[in-house]
Amino acid sequence: MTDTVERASGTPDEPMPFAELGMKQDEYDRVKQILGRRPTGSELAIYSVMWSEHCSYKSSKVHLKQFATKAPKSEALLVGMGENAGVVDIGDGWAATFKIESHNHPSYVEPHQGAATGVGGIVRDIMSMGARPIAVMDSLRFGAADAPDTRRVLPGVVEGISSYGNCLGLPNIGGEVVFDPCYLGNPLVNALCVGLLRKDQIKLATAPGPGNKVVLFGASTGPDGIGGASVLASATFEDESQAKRPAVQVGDPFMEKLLIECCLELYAADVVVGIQDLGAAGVSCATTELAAKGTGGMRVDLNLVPLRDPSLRPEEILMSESQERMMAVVRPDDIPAFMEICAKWDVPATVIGEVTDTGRLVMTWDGEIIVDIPPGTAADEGPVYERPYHEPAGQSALNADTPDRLERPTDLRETLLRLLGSPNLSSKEWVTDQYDRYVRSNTVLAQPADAGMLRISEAIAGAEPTTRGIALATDGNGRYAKLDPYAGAQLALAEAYRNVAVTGAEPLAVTNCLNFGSPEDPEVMWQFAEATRGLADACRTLGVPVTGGNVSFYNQTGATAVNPTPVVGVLGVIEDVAKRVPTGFVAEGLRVVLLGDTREEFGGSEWAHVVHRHLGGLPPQADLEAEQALGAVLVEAARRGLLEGSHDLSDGGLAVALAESCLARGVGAKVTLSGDPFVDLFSESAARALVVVRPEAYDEFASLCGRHDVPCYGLGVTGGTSLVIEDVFEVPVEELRERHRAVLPALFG
Amino acid sequence: MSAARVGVVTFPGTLDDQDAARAVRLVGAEAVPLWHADHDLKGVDAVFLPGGFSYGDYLRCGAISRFAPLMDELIPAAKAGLPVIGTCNGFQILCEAHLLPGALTRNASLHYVCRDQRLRVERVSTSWTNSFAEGQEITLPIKHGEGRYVASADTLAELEAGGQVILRYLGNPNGSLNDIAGISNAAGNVVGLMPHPEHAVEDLVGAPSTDGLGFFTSILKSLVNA
Amino acid sequence: MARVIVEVMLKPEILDPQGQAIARALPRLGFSGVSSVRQGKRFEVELDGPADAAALDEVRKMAETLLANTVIEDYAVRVEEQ
Amino acid sequence: MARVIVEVMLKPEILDPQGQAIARALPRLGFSGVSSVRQGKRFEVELDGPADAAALDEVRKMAETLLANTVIEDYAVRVEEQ
Ligand SMILES: Nc1ncnc2c1ncn2[C@@H]1O[C@H](COP(=O)(O)OP(=O)(O)O)[C@@H](O)[C@H]1O
Ligand SMILES: [Mg+2]
Repeated sequence: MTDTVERASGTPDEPMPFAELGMKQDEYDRVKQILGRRPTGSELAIYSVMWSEHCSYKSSKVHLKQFATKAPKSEALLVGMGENAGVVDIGDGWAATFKIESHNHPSYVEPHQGAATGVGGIVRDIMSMGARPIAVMDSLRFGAADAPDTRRVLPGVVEGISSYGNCLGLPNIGGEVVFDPCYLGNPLVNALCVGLLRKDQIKLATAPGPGNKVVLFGASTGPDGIGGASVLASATFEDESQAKRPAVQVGDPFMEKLLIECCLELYAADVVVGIQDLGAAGVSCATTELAAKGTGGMRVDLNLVPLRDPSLRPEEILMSESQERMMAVVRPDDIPAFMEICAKWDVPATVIGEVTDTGRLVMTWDGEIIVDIPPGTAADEGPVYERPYHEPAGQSALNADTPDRLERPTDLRETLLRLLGSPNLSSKEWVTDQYDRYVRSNTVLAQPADAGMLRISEAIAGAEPTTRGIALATDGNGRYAKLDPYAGAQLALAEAYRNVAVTGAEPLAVTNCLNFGSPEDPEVMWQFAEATRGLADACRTLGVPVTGGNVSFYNQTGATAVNPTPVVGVLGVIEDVAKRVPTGFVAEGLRVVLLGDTREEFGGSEWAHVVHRHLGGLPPQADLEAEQALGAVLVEAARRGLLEGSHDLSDGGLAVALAESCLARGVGAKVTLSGDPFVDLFSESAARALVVVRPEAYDEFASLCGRHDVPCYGLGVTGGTSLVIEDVFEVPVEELRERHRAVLPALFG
Repeated sequence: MSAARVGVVTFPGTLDDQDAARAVRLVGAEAVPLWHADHDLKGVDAVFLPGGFSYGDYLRCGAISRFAPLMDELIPAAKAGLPVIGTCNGFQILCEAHLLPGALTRNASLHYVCRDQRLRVERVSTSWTNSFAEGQEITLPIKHGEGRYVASADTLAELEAGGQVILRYLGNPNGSLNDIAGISNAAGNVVGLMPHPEHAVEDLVGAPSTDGLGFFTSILKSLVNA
Repeated sequence: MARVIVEVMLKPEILDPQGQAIARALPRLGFSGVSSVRQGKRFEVELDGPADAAALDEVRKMAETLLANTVIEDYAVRVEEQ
Repeated sequence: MARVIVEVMLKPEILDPQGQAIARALPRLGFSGVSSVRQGKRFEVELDGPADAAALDEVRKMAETLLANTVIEDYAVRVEEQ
């Protein structure tokens, strides 16, 4: 029997399985209070998903607010947080939209499909802003590289990202692969997508205009990811046992590719009033959010939703997370044109309802009303928690256990080779070779560059020519954040900012994916509060606003949370892509210059991790003023054509940066150190970069550095086939390459 | 004389069509978009079947695309001498359509592979390779999961004897028989290759090489001489 | 020497995009009368010895751990009638 | 309504890297006694009507032209015993 509004009004005391759906008693009571009666099964389905942590951000909201309240003034920000993705002005009438999102848990259950649908989801977010998706990135964290389960998870995740992203025709222009035992039972799979649009073409998730039609288009709706809804459909209202409901969603990248082209043609034809992608919470989310932001009302006939499995109940349709679906609001007169474009692309489309001005979201099933709610109460007025937090019990002991007690190496050559041959610092070609980085022919920089870069002049056919390009980098260091989440989040931002700047692009805006354990654990909540505070403060100092992002809680195995892992993505703009700075030592006879100061900073370092399995002390200092000055020098120098190549310093310090710079084109270098060689080579002080300049440009470059107070040290000169550290060691580039390359193939085949 | 008109085909799931069209324009020819569902070659002088995942590469790469209405026009035209090139998915479609012999199967490594690949041009007497020198070594990107060329022993022998192997891998990335990266039909007007010349035509973007330009200048040359 | 066949299909509730794409293409190719297509895998496993109960048990374990991804796939094992 | 099965396997002379990779992995996973594995495809084709001779003919044509690439693959068509 269907649980109608009428029936609900007549059976106020009927017990509802709200707890099974993850809802607390007081949350359920609030629903009753809003409705003035008990909710129907379908209404409960809607509220339970919309008020879930994932959709409502109920534990994180109070902290995320800082991104807005502390946001630096930025004229570039066209659409800020709260929409599907932020939009920034990148000049010449162009805008970019970008966002990073997690798909951690699904990727553990079924690595291939979990990661694939993660890419699919973030791409639809970008599409829903009115943009053409133009590239993806992936930021990945796994358990120890040699752990048996990593051998299951990593190849599947990479294959999933590869098969889905490649099939969409989106170049993969960067990312990260990090190993740490803390992620063994809970890998992190964060996918980023960036899209491009004309400034005046932004689309929003809104449903204005009573009488406008609501169109569901794309894949049909199946029983995907509705374990929870089955509780409702079977346990309570259905006696006969339901067919099995899978927890795993399977993606159809081909359908998504058709959706992309279809949407772009719909936008070009101007037949879309509002649009929303269907992600988590599917139809529930799309209808409540569209209605809430529009004229406030919508009527939907759920029987009209095209189903892959005809046995689905309305509660399940509402909660289904079937992929590759979009919902649009369309003027009645435009419906024929809309349908014709969908047909051209073989994309099924169905009118399932219309916009009203009643202030109510009303849904029917078999002619009876099963949902009648004020949509804003589900979409925007979810519960908000001020979760208690306190510093973890072991935090001060952890900080007191500094790397000072660790034995320093005597053989620095071997130390370098050991680091380069460790999974975290090894070549990621085994991964990136599986990603198409060339498709669409706009890729200016991709692996192994510090940031991915795209030209935008030709990203959209027929657009006005411009010399502009965008650069993107993602970074995050869970070890740093574990030692000090405030500084750790700032260091993640600083690294991404620096990675963008070393290519010559000016950092402009920030997206972030905050991967943490359970918010109900006060110690985790402290990490979260510290990290968001750190990130918001750093964004203000660096003058780059957060435009959007994603929070992923409950990343833990049993009671043990993963290292707090804020992953930060930075988008930058370069006025002339032809002036991009390539990575590393690009030619012989260039001066090798180190920018920034080196302190003795080994807390959370790659050296401590690889050689001593040690994590303690404090992370490197996050000196944001120095970071900003460094960025300014790099961007200005690139603009003036002073830089031939560059590379930022991060994990593994100067030694690893030198080695990677040699590996870029197989060009060696001879450098001289001035301080303690071990500290000079392996300390991980932030706000540093390596550049190579023509000898005749050195003076001009040095005076530019002087003007910005950026310390600048001539280390030596490029050339030869070895990396020579005078009076310390010498190692052939080929030997570096063998060590660097051999690691992942040996582990993963 | 008006510019040569090179048709660039788009199937559902085609990805490199814009890249191919850009490369065509770069050498001064006109790129004419051709739509899979039309029975219309729009009177073009030559046809480029670009790479991608037409129909998601579901079933087999190229298997569904070759039944497109446009292919009903293209197949007889190619047999009658129209210059046609297929790269990657386009090559797969040409094999499925039996315009070229053999088939492309899963890479021996079982992984998709995207990298800059060294190649040797083996035959220059085709519509699409006449700008190269025989034996010339070039770099083009490859990006495919199913690029391992296979054919029966007889077919292989015929290809080799007839000089129909136009491009060979130097360092075989996928297990292709005889290191074959590209072939032509006996007449030399239909060419298929796994590498992507359209991603190697500009210094700023794509592979670190502009060796792909040769394929586009070749077709212009053969159209002018035709 | 015996041959055992392992058939692996996506569970019925799991989306099969390949099968769907084929089914959608069929009418255009002039084939009617097909209501749906599902695509799966088929393995021919050649045994050194006979396909006795113990060997079949082994193959079943193999299917469970390696040939099928039981999160999304079902499998069936049968001896090929020679 | 009937279900017809189409089985598609690479011709024996064509290298099957997927099957080989599986066969190579088996000993490592503790499975012995398998001399070779070949991987192919299996299609379940649901017909609107019965699987009579005419319908089977259609499916065979479908297999020949679409489901299998006969340059490298063999196929077999059979009605599923319900
Ligand atoms: N998962 C991934 N996806 C795409 N690109 C990646 C991925 N992991 C690493 N890369 C790319 O490989 C290159 C080297 O990565 P990494 O060693 O992490 O760089 P760095 O040491 O400069 O941070 C970079 O260009 C990076 O963007
Ligand atoms: Mg870097």
